Amino acid sequence: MDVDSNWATDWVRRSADAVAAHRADLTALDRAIGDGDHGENLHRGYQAALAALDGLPDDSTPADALMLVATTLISNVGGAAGPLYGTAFLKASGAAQGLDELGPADVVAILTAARDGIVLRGKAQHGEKTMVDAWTPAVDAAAAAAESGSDVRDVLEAAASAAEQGAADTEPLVARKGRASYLGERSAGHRDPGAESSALVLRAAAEAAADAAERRDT
Amino acid sequence: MDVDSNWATDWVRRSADAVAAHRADLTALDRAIGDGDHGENLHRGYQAALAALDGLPDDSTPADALMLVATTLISNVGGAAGPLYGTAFLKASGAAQGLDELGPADVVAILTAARDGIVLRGKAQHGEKTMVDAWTPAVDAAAAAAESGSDVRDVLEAAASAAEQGAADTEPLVARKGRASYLGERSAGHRDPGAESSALVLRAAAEAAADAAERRDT
Amino acid sequence: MKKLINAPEDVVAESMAGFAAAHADLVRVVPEPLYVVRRDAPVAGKVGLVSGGGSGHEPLHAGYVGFGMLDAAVPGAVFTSPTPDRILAATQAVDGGAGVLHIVKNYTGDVLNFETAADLAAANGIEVRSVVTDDDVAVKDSLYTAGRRGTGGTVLVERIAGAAAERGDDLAQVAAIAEGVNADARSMGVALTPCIVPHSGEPSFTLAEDEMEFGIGIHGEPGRETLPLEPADRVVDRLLDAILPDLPYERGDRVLLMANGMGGTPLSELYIVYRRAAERLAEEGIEVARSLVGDQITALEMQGCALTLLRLDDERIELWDAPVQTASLRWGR
Amino acid sequence: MKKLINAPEDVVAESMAGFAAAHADLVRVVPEPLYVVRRDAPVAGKVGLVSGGGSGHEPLHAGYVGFGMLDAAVPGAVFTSPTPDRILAATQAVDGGAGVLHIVKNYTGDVLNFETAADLAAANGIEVRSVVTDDDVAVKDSLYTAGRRGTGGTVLVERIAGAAAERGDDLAQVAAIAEGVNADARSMGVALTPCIVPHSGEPSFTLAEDEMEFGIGIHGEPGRETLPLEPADRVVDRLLDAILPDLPYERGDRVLLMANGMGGTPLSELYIVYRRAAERLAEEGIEVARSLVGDQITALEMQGCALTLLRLDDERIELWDAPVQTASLRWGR
Ligand SMILES: Nc1ncnc2c1ncn2[C@@H]1O[C@H](COP(=O)(O)OP(=O)(O)O)[C@@H](O)[C@H]1O
Ligand SMILES: Nc1ncnc2c1ncn2[C@@H]1O[C@H](COP(=O)(O)OP(=O)(O)O)[C@@H](O)[C@H]1O
Ligand SMILES: [Mg+2]
Ligand SMILES: [Mg+2]
Ligand SMILES: [Mg+2]
Ligand SMILES: [Mg+2]
Repeated sequence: MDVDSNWATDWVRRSADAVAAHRADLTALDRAIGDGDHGENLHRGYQAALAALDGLPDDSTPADALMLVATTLISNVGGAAGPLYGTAFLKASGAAQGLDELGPADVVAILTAARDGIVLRGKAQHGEKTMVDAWTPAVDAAAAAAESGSDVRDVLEAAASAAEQGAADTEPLVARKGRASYLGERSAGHRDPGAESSALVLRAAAEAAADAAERRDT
Repeated sequence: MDVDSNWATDWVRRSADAVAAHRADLTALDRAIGDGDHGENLHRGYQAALAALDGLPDDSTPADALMLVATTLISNVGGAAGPLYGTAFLKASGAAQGLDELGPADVVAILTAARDGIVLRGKAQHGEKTMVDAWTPAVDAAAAAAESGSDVRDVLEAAASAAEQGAADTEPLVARKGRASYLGERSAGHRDPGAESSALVLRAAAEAAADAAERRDT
Repeated sequence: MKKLINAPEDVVAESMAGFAAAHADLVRVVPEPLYVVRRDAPVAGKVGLVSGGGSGHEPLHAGYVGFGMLDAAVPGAVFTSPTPDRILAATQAVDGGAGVLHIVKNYTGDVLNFETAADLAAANGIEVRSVVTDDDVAVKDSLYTAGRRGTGGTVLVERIAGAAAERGDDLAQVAAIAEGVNADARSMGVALTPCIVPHSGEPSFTLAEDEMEFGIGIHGEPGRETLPLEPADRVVDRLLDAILPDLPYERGDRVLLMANGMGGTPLSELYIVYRRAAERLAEEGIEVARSLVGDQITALEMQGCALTLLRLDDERIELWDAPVQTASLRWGR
Repeated sequence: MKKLINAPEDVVAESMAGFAAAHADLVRVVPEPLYVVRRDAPVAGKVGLVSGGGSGHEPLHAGYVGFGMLDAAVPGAVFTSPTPDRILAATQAVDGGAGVLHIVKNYTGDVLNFETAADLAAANGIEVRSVVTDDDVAVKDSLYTAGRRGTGGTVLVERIAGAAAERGDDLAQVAAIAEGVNADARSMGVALTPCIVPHSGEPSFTLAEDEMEFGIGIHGEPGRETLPLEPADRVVDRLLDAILPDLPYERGDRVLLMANGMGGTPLSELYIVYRRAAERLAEEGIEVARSLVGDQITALEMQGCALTLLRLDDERIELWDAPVQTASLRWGR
């Protein structure tokens, strides 16, 4: 089974819910090694995205939905996360251009484009304790799953699990990008807030796909 | 037995010691209903007075010593207490003018002049929760003792005890003068710092007289 | 107690030494007896303005020494009025032959020490007039108290009387203008946290996380009452409810609105306070013709704010707008 | 959390509304998308200067909008860089045909959002140059970090580049002057207490009564290390030990010395800090030719201070002294 623009909008809604539910946790992570606003920033952005979804025409494509998320996050999140998430969805939208249904390879392309967008903007490599550390394992796991013949649901499930693991793996790392890098060695021992929020967002993508699959099965 | 200028200088030294020993207590009292500086203010003044004593010529009279205390307190204490204590000693010095030895009536005159000086400057009546509430009972008790034939030592002992009682009696009062008056009813339940320091200073006077008597007796 | 100080007893002297070094173009600081005078004092033929009081209220008063405002400031120990010898020395240093105005905040200590200094100055042949500021409406009934305290209105008196002296008014005129400003100014303050006097090391009062101290002065004294902490707009309305009926300020009045920080409150919060105050005055039909937002008269690191209103007329506006050049208030030159 | 605010989400908008009301003679505040411009913007033929960043650092940046300094300031949420749409709108509002300089503090968020805005402005036909300030020596090795942070030096860049724009320099010249000031400025800060972001409600770090956080930034981030609290003079020496060798500042140099408060520290303590810093520079044979003491770039109600040094030459002194008229820095008019 493939996914369509319903999946894309459901992804946004579930992301908004997950960020709202973990707003305080994300901010607490950011307080430890940053400036204590990550949960608030992302929450503000996703609430705006939720509101913007109402204006999305019924015949929109997944690319349209992703573009709307991109521009809404860019002009509502601010901070480092705003342009990074914004660029991620901008590039993801580009990768989805012209498609109404997205298969496993399309989803991998979307995730890859998103990750590449983050790297393009933020210049962080894997292992520098940023959101890239969630996205890169997610992209790799998604690609492997697609390669081995999984469907979209399992591809996104693999991506979400890998992102969660990637976020957890940031804990011992010393940050080299973003605000946490100012702490040097003192940044070790804390999870990166952007990696954690990325895992939430990718889990939301997997859940949206699982739900779409179930709805289609019944 | 009468007292002389040794008593006057010993009074200053003992006052300085007593204020130093109770500096923090006086400040704590002032923190409760004032601005938390009374102990510090008086300590600064009495330390300066101690230093000034070194420059006092050997042939000085009690009036000279009291005048030195007055000017030193005026130019070192500041706040409300500085001019009030300063005027007290200025007037006390005036009352001692021309005397080398002070008898019971002289001591009463000195205490009365001091109290009147405080009232002249501060315009506080008895019962308004100020240092006057220590000085007025002290003056009354000293006058009664002198009247009944007590010697200087007992006159000052009576003054000191009455001042201590007067300071304690300020506790339930509502302040109507000085900084504590801003608190209105909330000033009740706390002892007035200036009354407390006045009791210390008058106790020092009594101890100086007792010591002079003992030295003379042996 | 967390402070950027060395020994508590050196706080005032070292702070003034730093002030002298930073503002050598504006002032001279005489260390013994300690006072601050404008660089070109005495200004011949000009009425000299001297103010002073306990330290801990910075920028008041040293920050207002300079062209168009004070000629000298006399700092005492923290929260302790200065002694008469210092006040006398400052008075002598600024006497340009036209007499000296003492601007004294109404606290027993300030009043008594300035009184003594004025007597001594008179004995030295200097004509001195005194204006005692008492703009704080938190102190209710002066029959049963030492009278209202001098707070934010003092800054406005110093500025407007300073401008009058600068334009050449004589002592009686400058004193009358100062009296008039004091008479038409009212203030009220609130604290969210206490402050700590350096040599004491203990907070001046205690407040729970959800409490504020309402009707405070500037010496960390406890205030009129302890109330539950409320949103800023409500706090501002409470302050204005106390201030407005007191003069009263009425529909059609023009005023200067000052939102003063107590030392530890961010400027952004003062603008939130100012916003509601201006909005409320508009609702009341009172025109805010001039304003001042920031830390002017503080209580060390206390968090909180005070509002001051001054009724304006054309002359006061002209004097307010006239050039002033001090460390903390400067325009027109 | 004790703050004079209403709802946390309204802090920035209400504070800016108050700022607009208090300084209507100097600025206009556009509420949506939120930015502040000088009253007479755009000034035809003058290079426009735009800065911005997270709120919570007041008076930076809005307090520096006006003649001789910034043409616009773009406030983000508290400690959060503003979004590109706001920056773009401000850039368009100040473009007087001579191009616009973006002054950006080096934080990933600020850099990325300003970059996007500059791209959008260029697409709209506005010539934009950017200078990224990074004067904070607390961040050690930029190979392993996001690079040094922009802190106090930013204020000096805004003032001196602002004066250059006002005298008619073209965009390349103004940008070069701004780059030069940034290159010759170094800062270092220390905190005695954390600050609390309104929507978070929790202190940004914890410190014992006898500890200080050394090498802090301006966002309540923990600093380089936690050290035992020391007397002010020792703290100042530590700050200068980090700053002086970094450029290095050398015997015979003329400098501007800025003692900046972090928001919750009394002005009197800043002068104590300034005093030792000036004394130490004299010991090192470095001449303090200009100075600035007070809260310029803050972290809400944080207690602490930062020192900034800028190497001066005749041109920079001339530009520094030129007239400036903003809410928080004003002289010469
Ligand atoms: N250069 C970068 N590349 C990728 N991610 C980054 C980079 N810099 C910061 N981040 C991510 O941004 C997160 C912080 O976002 P946020 O707190 O919203 O912004 P800010 O740091 O401006 O306050 C970090 O946890 C990190 O994952
Ligand atoms: N008008 C007055 N008459 C007599 N004593 C007064 C008067 N005002 C204040 N005092 C005394 O001064 C004391 C406070 O002194 P101090 O704390 O040194 O000065 P300040 O109030 O200026 O800080 C009060 O406790 C009170 O006893
Ligand atoms: Mg953050
Ligand atoms: Mg006191
Ligand atoms: Mg006092
Ligand atoms: Mg941030």
